[in-house]
Amino acid sequence: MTGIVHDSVDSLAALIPDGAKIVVPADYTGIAMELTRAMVRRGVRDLYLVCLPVTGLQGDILIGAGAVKTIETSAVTLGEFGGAPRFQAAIGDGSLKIKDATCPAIHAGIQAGQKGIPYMPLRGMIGSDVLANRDDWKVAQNPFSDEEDPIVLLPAIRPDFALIHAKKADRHGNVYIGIRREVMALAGASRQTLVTVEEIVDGNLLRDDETAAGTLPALYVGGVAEARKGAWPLAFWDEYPADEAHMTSYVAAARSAEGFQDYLDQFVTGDSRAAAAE
Amino acid sequence: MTGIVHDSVDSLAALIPDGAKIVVPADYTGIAMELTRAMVRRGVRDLYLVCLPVTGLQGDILIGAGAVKTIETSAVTLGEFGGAPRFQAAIGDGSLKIKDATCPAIHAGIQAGQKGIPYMPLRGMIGSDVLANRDDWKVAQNPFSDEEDPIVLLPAIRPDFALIHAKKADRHGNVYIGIRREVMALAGASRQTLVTVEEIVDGNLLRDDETAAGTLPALYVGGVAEARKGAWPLAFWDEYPADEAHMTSYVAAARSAEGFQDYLDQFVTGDSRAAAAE
Amino acid sequence: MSDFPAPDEIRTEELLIAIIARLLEGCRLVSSGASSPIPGGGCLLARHQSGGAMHVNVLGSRANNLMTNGGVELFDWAAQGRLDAFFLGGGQIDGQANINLVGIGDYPQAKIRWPGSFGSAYLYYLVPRVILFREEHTRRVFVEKVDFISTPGTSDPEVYRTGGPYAMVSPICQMGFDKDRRKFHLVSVHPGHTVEEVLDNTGFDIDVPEHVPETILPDRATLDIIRQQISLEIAECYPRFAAKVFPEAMNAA
Amino acid sequence: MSDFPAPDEIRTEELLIAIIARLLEGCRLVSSGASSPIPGGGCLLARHQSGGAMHVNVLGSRANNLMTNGGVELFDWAAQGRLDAFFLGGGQIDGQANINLVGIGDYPQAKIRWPGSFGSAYLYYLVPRVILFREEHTRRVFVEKVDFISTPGTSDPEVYRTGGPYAMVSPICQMGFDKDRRKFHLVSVHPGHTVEEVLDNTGFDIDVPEHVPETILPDRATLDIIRQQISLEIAECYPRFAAKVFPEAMNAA
Repeated sequence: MTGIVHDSVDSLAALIPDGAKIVVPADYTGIAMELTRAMVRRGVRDLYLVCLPVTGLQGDILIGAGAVKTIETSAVTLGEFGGAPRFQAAIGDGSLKIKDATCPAIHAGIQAGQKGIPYMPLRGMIGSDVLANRDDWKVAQNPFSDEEDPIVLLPAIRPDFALIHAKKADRHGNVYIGIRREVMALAGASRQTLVTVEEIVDGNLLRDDETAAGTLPALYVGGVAEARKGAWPLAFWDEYPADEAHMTSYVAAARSAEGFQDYLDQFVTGDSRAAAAE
Repeated sequence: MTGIVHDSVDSLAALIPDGAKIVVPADYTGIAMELTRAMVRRGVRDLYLVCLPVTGLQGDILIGAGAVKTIETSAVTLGEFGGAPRFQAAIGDGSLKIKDATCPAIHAGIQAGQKGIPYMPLRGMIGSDVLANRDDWKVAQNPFSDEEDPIVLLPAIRPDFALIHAKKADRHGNVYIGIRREVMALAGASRQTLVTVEEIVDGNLLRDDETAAGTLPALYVGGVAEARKGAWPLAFWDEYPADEAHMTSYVAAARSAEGFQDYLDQFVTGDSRAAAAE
Repeated sequence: MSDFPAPDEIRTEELLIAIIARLLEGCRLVSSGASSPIPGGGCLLARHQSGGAMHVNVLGSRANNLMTNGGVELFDWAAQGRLDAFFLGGGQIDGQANINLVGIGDYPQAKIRWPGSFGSAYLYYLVPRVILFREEHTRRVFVEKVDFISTPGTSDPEVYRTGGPYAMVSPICQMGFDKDRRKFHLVSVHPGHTVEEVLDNTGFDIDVPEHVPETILPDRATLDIIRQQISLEIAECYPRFAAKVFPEAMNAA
Repeated sequence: MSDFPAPDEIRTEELLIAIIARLLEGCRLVSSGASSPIPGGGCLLARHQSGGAMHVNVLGSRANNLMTNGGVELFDWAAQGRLDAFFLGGGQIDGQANINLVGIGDYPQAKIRWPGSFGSAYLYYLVPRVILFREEHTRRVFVEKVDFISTPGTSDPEVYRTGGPYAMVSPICQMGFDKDRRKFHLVSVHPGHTVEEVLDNTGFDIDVPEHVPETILPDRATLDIIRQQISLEIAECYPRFAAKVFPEAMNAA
């Protein structure tokens, strides 16, 4: 009704300008892989990529495609499939600026964004090289303590876009996120949330008692598009498992820049993706 | 299996020592009224009562019964039934110490407790008499701003007990809270959560996909007891409405100390309660 | 051409709903507060008039609830800059738009103690269009100076403040507020009421323009929407209010 | 009297699960981390041995998930003082129990870049029993000094720290850590391994008591529980691991 439902994932990707600050969740939350491929197809550049709190294939592909200028994350890993090859290469040649963090620090920065406060204090980190390399973080005395009590202050993270994949959305733009509560923080902190879903459904998810509690209200959502198997080749909730053969072949291909380019040609800009996902 | 399920609400009330810091939610979350009456029966004293973010009949009865030394709240009201008579009387005669707050400040204090951080910054409040009367709150410069930018710092609230009424719990102590997400903050901030429920059920709420997302895990829970119509005479979720006739008679009775004592004799220490709730 | 009903065909509550809806025009997200049937009705009417583009949260409603993250979410919206409008009342409101929800007399042992400040000491700072709304327009409410500032109408420039008083709506008039001059001005007087009545019942000094227009009534199509549709939506949360104000619609439903 | 199996009847993974369960005794809430089948198994065994009194969260598990408030809840437990034990590994661990999960060489352009610090720079400060666990015991892992401190083993007294290294478990030995002396000490050597082997494969100086006991094996009853019950619980999250270590149980199931 308000143009919130897009006809294609590429149309959703077109909303993201070069230089945007985006935030993506960890794999268990639901990764918008088809949207990621659409972003590579459109050639997005200079992204500031925040990971809540880590990333995997999604970050590796964006980095390999040259879309990312800066990454803020607690880890980049393909999990049981090993290290993230394009990430490692980009770190090695200095082409990627990294802001190493620790998981709860990114959560706290995002929660500060969600609460509209300029920063949040957090325990830990003092004496680590993680803190030593973050000139955007501060250490200050806890004003409620009479004794010496330094604590880290983390500035709010307020991305332009949060990108997620979810199970379903209605035509109003309400999105079913189920138990993945971290999406509320992501969406609250971000100017708008772009969502791909397995299915667009009739009705209103907020008015159904069974779905309301697990629904991200449309007021946070900048656009939705249907993308069946939109998290492929990653696992998505209990809906489908990771495509292990594809992941293994990705890791092999992405070991070299050329292999990675072939991968993009085949599965991102080419038309093998749809067939492979079936 | 771990003795988490109590046989009676009075046994649950016995866990709360004099002088405890307790937190209770607003009426829409689910109020443990039968537990409140059991606390009055046991004669609990000197409570520090935190309300997230407001209270009504529950606070008024505890105050009238002389159980509360200090209240920290954003409001005390019986809603459509009018002002809270024992609260107003206790303010008037100076027998109750009040820490007036504003709703999001109590939420922020509780969230700071939940996050285990010593304080949380929050916008607003500067220039209000709410802030002027809180010597436990501070105002400090936002360290991330180059310009003058004062912001309020709210100390974490870490109650000994959170008290709630919920729909059901299993024998492991897992509690179904549905859409009432503020319970997670209450429980996280508090040392333990004491819960009355309409029903103790078989099985494990955390292992059932339909209930898991709306479940407070037992790890937060210090004790559970069954109390059918345990929120009476207040409304409870969509389960039952407020007992309007009873509320009206309460307001009339509680206008005087004597009338309030008669009310206690009849509905709290006496045995008219069970009959009235039917 | 719109068809307008005669003033005596319109109930005050209907007029107030229509005025509030007008004040919400262009908002993306609005919410009414607790125990607020008229602001709630105004929000619902505004959504209707927006063709559904406006997101409306009616506190206490099941059908019009947009909060799925607990009671704190409304406040988070405000600080995120997402909440465009909200409503505040007050036991006392003064000429600088300060609001008192706490009590009369010395704090804390007030002579008369009201419930408390609720979210006012926060939302007033962060919501761009705060609409002050009272159904009682008397010198008891509209005082020279409040006894307790639950939340101030204006702030010094160094205080972070993206919100504040946008309008004041009562059963007899509508006012605006100039935050630089820290002063209310009369915008319009509702049909059947006069400037003199406003001044007699307002305990603080306000700016009155040479010509004070009469408040524009809702046209007949709007009135029909209020009576036939908004009435039913209000009734979900506020059945007593709906039965009193919209007996025809409630009987028909 | 307990009946003990012979050392060669026990697989290393089974021994490590049993050691970890022993280290968790008396905890109220414990959690394993990502990609951690052995710590996860240790938690599940410890719960069994507690008679169900222990709350166990296995990250990535559906059946043993205690988190209903999103990915942040684990970290909130730690800061609340609720989480009694957790596990950390590291590409490098040094003699002061500093952990490096970031890489080898100069930061940020590491020669070898690992995934990153995950939650280590926080949980290590707040969880009383952090169990350091590595399946590789070599001088490549156990270095004199880490190239990057993802999280330090000890802190100065003014730093808020309720947690830290409690034990180190590897396939050849178990160590303890003295936070005042900032130094590891050998607790026991697993059957089939020697003190000399430990020293040869550890790149930092450790305290070695005059008599180093052999690690106590799980008794036969415990081993049966691991093989018949814990194996199946592990398999939910870690089917490949379970198939490799517990082929009999997996084939029977």
